[in-house]
Amino acid sequence: MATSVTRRAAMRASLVAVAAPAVLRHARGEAPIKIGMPLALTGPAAEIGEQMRHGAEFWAKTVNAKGGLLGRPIELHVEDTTGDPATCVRKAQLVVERDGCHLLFGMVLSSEALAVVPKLAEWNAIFVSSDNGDGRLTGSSFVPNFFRANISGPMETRVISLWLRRGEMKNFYAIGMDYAWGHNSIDVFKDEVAKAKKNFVGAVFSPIGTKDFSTYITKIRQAGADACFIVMQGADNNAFLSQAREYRLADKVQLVTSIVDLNSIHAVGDAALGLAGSTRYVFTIDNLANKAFVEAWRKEYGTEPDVFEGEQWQACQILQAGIEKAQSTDTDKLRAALETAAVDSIKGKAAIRACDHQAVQGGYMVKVVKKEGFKTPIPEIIAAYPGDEITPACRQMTFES
Amino acid sequence: MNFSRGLAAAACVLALAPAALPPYAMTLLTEALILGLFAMSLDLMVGYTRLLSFGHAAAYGLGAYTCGNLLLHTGMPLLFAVPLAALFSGIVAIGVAWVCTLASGVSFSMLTLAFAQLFYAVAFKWTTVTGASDGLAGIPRSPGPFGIAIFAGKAGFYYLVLACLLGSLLFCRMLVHSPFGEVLRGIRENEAKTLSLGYNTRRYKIAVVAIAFALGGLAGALYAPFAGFANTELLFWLFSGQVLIMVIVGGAGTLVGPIIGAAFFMLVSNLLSSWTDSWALFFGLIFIGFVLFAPQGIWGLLSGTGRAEGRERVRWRFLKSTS
Amino acid sequence: MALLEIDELTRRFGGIIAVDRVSMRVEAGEVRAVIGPNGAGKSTLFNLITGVVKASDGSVRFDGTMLSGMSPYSICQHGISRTFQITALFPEMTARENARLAAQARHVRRWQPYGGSTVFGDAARRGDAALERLGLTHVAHRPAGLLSHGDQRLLEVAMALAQQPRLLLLDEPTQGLSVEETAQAVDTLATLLADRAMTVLLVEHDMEVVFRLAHMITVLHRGAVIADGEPDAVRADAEVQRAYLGGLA
Amino acid sequence: MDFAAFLVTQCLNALSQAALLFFLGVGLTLIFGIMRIVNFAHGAFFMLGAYVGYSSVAIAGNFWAALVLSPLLVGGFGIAFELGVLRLLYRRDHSAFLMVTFGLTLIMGEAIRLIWGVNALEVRAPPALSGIVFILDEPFPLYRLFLAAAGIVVAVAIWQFLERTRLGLLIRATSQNAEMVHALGTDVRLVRSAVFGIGCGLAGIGGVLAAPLVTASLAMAPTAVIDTFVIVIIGGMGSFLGSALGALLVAFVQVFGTYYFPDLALALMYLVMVMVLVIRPGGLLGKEA
Repeated sequence: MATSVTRRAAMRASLVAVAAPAVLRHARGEAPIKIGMPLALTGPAAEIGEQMRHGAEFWAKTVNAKGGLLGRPIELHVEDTTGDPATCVRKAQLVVERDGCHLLFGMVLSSEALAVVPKLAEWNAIFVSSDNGDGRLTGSSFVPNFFRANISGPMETRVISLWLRRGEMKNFYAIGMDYAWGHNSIDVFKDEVAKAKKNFVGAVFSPIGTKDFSTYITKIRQAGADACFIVMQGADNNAFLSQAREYRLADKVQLVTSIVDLNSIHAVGDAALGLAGSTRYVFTIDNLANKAFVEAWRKEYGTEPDVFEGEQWQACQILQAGIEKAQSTDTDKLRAALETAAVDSIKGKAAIRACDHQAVQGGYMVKVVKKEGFKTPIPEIIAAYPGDEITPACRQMTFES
Repeated sequence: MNFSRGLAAAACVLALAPAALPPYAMTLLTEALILGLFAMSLDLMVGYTRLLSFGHAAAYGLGAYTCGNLLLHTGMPLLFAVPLAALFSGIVAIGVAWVCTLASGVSFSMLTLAFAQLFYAVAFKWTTVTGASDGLAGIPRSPGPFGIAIFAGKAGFYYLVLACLLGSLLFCRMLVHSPFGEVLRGIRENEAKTLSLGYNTRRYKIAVVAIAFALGGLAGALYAPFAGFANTELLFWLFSGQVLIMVIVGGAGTLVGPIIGAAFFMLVSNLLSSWTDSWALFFGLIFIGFVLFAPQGIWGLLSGTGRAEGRERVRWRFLKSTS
Repeated sequence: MALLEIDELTRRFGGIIAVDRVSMRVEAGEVRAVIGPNGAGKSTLFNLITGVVKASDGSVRFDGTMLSGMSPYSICQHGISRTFQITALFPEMTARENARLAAQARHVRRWQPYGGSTVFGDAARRGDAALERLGLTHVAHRPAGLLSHGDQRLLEVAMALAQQPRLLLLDEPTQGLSVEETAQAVDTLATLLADRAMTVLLVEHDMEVVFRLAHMITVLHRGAVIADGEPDAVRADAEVQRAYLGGLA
Repeated sequence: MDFAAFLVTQCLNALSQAALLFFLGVGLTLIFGIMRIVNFAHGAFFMLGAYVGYSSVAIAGNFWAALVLSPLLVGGFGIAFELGVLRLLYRRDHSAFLMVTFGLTLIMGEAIRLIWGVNALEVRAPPALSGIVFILDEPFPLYRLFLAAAGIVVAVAIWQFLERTRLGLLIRATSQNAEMVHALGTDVRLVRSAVFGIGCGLAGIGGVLAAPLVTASLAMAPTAVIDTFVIVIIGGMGSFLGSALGALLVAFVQVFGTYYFPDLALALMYLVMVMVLVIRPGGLLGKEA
């Protein structure tokens, strides 16, 4: 589509601006704050990688234009991981050892993050995640140098279950991609359904890269559920939604997805209409900080910021808060500061808690609708939940009640 | 033969590398050597026996998962876990090869692919052993025996990898120049004739697949503690395709060539992808360029021999004259 | 007892009977030619004896051992070596290496995965001797794929000889050779077979070659034996003449 | 839904998937039959088909235009590649083809990323085909029926083309004995170019047809190429009927296997391949490999 071209051109421009020595020199010649960002920029996960890069670059540009952070310019070291954990570990090690980055963003896939996290201590590096949903990163796989600024998989599932509790629907089915995120989320969902005293009638997992979902759709139809919980992303998600519309699945079953993003809506068009789901960030969130952010983003890129662009921006805000509080980027000092970092950001209040380094933040439930002034459908917020309701107890992946 | 002199020189240079190179370069070099070992193991099949395997990632993955599990759950020292994993990979290969060698040519390639993909599927589902899609993380470089911990460090581990590579190279050279290797050469050039001369070619093929898997498993077993993790991607067919390309780019049937090919593949893709997002474009052009302008591979370019090309020419003329 | 005993050997491909209840005896020291018009089943017969093609029925005994069901390599290990109608060599290896690899197959340590100077040494001696007997010493260092067609045919015979077989199967050794090349090759073969030390089964189209080399002749027609005997007797056989003339007409 | 409805709809699903696989497989097998090369870039041509289809729809505003334009452009690109690169390599080892087509895959993937971006793109089925029909009271997408029908029509068309036309005859003859065809005064090189173009064009059609189901995305190529290899191998390399049979077998096993054994979904196709190759090393209808 036409917007992707302008967006691309704009992104190139921002890259130049970030990297331009002129900008760096403005910042009083102080040593730059180097942030390594291993991202999937090619391969199937590239959509998310691109978004994360945009979010971080936009932040770096904004900060550098104001004279930097602690008077030091932000320098991003972006590397392509192709979405492969082995390459990701190599690239992460590269930015740490070669470029001297002790701050990390990025790692698009959970498998990449899980491979990198055990090495953080050795590298003396802090990793602030903006999209890793795997509950174990703040649970069984927790390490002190990992911080999660984004909503986790269990949290987005919790948002959905809280919303469903209010409704009339009784029977639930679930379909997820056959990997950690899918299994995690569906486990949590099952647990939530049981607590709400409703029926979980079954689940099915599709291998990553599935192209034909007709069999899975048949299974969903046969299950006789009122609603189907979907845990899918990227190409699989697009294929599933397109084919669900082919079969008019939504006529029979309310589709509820764990993550609604603009990219998939653009990719599947009207097939997304009526889809309900949790979202980690949506540009229609109504607060001042977000309005200003969306405004500035539109000016820069000519589009609305998408989920991972917003999430990355918030992650940057949290890191910024931590650095400002610590007045340093020294790993130990920064870790201590980040443990109590709190921001009033585009999603409202978000605060890291010390016990598992998860950012407690509000969750949003949206429904995809047609709206005046937008060419494609957009997500409209239909419910919001405060952070303490949707965040599990420390290092837990399921909820008490 | 100046091979031994060249090898000694290369070994000396590589042995001195930790003193001269910065840490990140050492990281890259270590991984390049591991991949080099992996590519060399495949060369035994591709270059010496004309067994085009499309599933060699299976060997790497088997080695990596086995070694990872041994290190994570048994507390076995690194020095025991690595060879044990290689051995296991080689033993599994006997079964795989027994089935795959029922076919030949393209069907053989596709059977190897099928097995690798089946292993991939198993790795995805057998959560307790493989950690499913997450893989195994935090794999330690356990010390011992007798508290030997030297291999846990960066330089120490590098020397372990280097020793494994050089040892395997010498082993492979011995193998391909032995009577056994001569039979492999016969299979490469004319399997039906080799069979009719009284060689049980299938048994030779199974043997060479097992050896290649053991050495490929050794590479995988080194990778697990090197990277600290093992993941299903190590078993994916794309990786099998890549290592095949490494062998061909380096120069199949030369042993040293594939090592260089692997290093080239990894270092250049790293360099390019740090430099531009469009690295794949240039990478692809490099491959096509190689085929068109350096058909004998990197090793052929370096050693100045047109051996591979000469061989192709001889074979072509022969086929022309007899068909 | 004959060295090679073939009884009622049959091979069907779908509905076609390629070899039809063939029985034959080859005595030690004998050179026996198998002749017949195109499609008579000569090559299939060779492939049946050497295990390349499995028999539908019947048996092959070599020196008392049942060969039926054995794979080509073990049949060869029992002492039967062959050449192919379409030259089968290792084109990238030198002639010498070709012969050496053939001889190596008879060495007890042919599979040895290390060293090899003893194995190679023994094999090379036998290979070189075979090359010399066929007059190929002068091209021994050249890649087999680059030899002249005539030399390639002879090299295949040399490879078979290097295995010191008890039975040698030659599948049209002069196939595709020019008149001069054929004459030369036949001279070489005649010298080779003169001392009657070797048992040979020979498929050949060229009747002159057959009558020059063979002591005994078996005639196949449409898969079945129609005549069997000494050259002069076969030449005079009415049915043979009909088969050949019929084949031509 | 009752069992009869289930059976019928699942069979139709399998047929529609078989059609998509067939478009990929038949191209690969024709190319292999004539050129003895394994085209590793076949998945990339499939993906290119989808993207060109997207742009054709965007410019011409019509899915049918895409269905015509896409194979032409993709096939044309294939011919250009054959003329520019592959033609230089016919005397070379198989590994040369493997390398150049692998390189081409990388190049095409990146070129598509540069031209169309990383985000998946919507290609809509034409309005006439977006509806549903009721089969034994079960809703079934019209578009899938169309896919199944298109598969059958194209299969018959290719079969007739191979049997009846002069070019078809040449193609069959060339795959039997290229030397002979050459000796009889036909430029075999032209046949090769044509077949490579046709094969790539068919992959292009497959790409356009698949796009409404899976959107045009960069994830299309890698899985497509491997699926295609598998069906062609199962059917027998170089066999036209084999590719049709392979596509049907794989599609049916996938659809029903996934239903009854969802945990095996990832492995099903490969299990079938191992079984077929162990019993018939040359594939179902292939010559002995």
